[in-house]
Amino acid sequence: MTIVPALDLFVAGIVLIVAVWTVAARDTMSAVVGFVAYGLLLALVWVRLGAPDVALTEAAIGSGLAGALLIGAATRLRAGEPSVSTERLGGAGRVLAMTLSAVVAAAVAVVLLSLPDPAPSLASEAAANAGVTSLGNPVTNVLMAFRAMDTMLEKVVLLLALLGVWSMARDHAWGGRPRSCRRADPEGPLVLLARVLPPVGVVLGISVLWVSADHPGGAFQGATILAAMWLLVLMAGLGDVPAAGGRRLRLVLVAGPAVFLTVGLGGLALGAAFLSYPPAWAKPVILVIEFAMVLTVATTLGLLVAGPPERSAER
Amino acid sequence: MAQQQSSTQDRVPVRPALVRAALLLGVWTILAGTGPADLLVGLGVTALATRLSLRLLPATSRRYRPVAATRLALRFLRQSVVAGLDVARRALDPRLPLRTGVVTYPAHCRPGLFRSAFTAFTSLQPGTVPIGSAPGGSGSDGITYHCLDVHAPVVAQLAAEEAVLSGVVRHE
Amino acid sequence: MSVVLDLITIAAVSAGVVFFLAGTVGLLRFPDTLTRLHALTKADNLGLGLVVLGLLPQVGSLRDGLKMICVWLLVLLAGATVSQLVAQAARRDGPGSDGAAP
Amino acid sequence: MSETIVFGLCAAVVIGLGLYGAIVDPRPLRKILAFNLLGSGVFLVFGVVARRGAAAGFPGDPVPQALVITGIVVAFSATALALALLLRYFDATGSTTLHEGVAEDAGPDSTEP
Repeated sequence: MTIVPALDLFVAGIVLIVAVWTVAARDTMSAVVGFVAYGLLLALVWVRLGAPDVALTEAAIGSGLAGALLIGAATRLRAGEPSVSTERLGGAGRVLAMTLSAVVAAAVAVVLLSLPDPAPSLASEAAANAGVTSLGNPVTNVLMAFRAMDTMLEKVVLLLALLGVWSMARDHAWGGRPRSCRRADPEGPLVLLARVLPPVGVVLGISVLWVSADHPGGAFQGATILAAMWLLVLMAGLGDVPAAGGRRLRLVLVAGPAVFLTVGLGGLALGAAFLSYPPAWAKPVILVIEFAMVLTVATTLGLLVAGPPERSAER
Repeated sequence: MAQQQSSTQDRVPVRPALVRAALLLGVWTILAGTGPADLLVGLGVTALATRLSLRLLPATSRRYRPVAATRLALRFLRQSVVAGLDVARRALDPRLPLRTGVVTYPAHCRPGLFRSAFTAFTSLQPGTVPIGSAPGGSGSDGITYHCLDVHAPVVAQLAAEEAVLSGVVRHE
Repeated sequence: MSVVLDLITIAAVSAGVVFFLAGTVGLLRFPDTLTRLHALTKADNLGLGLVVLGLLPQVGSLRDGLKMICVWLLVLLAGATVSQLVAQAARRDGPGSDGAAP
Repeated sequence: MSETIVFGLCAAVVIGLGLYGAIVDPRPLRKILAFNLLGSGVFLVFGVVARRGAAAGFPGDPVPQALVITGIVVAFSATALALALLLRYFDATGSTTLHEGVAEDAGPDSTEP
């Protein structure tokens, strides 16, 4: 009919083509590149679904940061790659897997097509209670106020993942620094970018957090931009990753959840519930939590990409 | 970050710092708005970003040249149009008129930040993509370029770009 | 007045799309990685610049316009950097390379 | 609301693809990739449900959208942990598969140049 549904179909088609490529590509690096492209296209889908906050998260974390991680892993695994052709699944197993997957996909499709028609929604509740925090962005409201417990635990999950990654270190590197991601060419094009871009990136990252009170954005998206700037500086060889055993680093890592927890307990102490904010102060309190969080999350994300310690702390 | 340079910055170079801070504050107001609270936070963020900028890219004593910079910007815009038209013409021509090859440009600048800026700049110029350094003749090394048309006066064009750019950015 | 602005938008955005198309055609037709880089950086940068130029008359505020110009400048910076990185990688790994990196 | 149907079906197919890849491909890195695909399909289901719940002037129900943001970050953490495990396994055994005795030719001393 009109141009918009056609555009939706077009986007969905490309998303599916790239998804098939990600699964079917013979070379792992090609598959990873396909996955990054898939994430960027998916961000477009999220915009079409009326979720710009999710679109930003998907582009920044789901595609960008995860892409960097996957490309690094694929590069390192390349040495052992050709030796796997011997143990592919046989024809019968393949058909069985295909049937199973098709059945699951069909079941999901049927469920999605037969959802109840005035759809149940918490949107009106979110709108009705938005005045409590005086934030204009409903998603930030949900993340930071209505379901703040989820967000706090999510920080803890990030930290736990980092602990898991760190514990992959060999004994001699325990508490040390990750493998240097410095590139060979000290005067290469990356160095200029790493000297010019990070200040702009810092302004951009913090502004994404700052505007998230009323506009799309948020602490995670901003933190991802900051982490990317940090990684850029590291990759250009302009700095080194801090040692995992450093006290200051550990302080930064626990600062975000600690502030969050303190505020939560404060709410409990003031007679209201855990993680309840005094209504008059809700907005500033949320911003304080977010600013503390952005530092922790940016550091954690950067360290997750940098990987487990492989060098000793000295040097 | 960039700890190794912090010791060389005993005295804060005031003028470059102010110029950079103004630019970064400008970016902040574009992104975040101009309300009183926005500006208050913006000042803090700008201070942070300016500090980072001075560490990553130490300020030089060279004076700013707005006229030369404007000329460079206008030249860049014009060359961008030429470059786009050039590539589009070659790509859409049924005969695919390409005479690609590698040309070594004997750069006057030594490897360093200025050269990085120069290669970044020329990578957006018509018909050239820098692909690395090459040992040139007579001691000084050159920059190798991949060219769409090796019969075009590539070296003369690059020399002109270098002259214009060195009028604006510091030569090391 | 608004008709003139709309016409400017239509003309500039269409021209931008043409350059994107040309860049994509070049990406498909050009013979090797290094030549394809020309198509991507040059044509797409001009295409994006024209799209931004075309959208400028339509923005509601000065801030939005400046924001779009910032996007264009950042894409230019990224394009200039990434094209060099890809060129170096292509020269290192590609066929006919004259040896390893220094 | 045609976009909920289009992208809903898209989500279903992506889930199927991810599941298939995770079962069929023997390489752990490809399984992680496929699993991420599967997860993003599930997130899309949330997105479709959120979009259908658009009300009160919001383009979608903000609660599932916030859940997806949390989910993307958690999925990233899990991916980082899985990759770290895989790389450590590769360093220890020189093998990129989980089957023993398949790839013994690649030594354990595979370091970056």
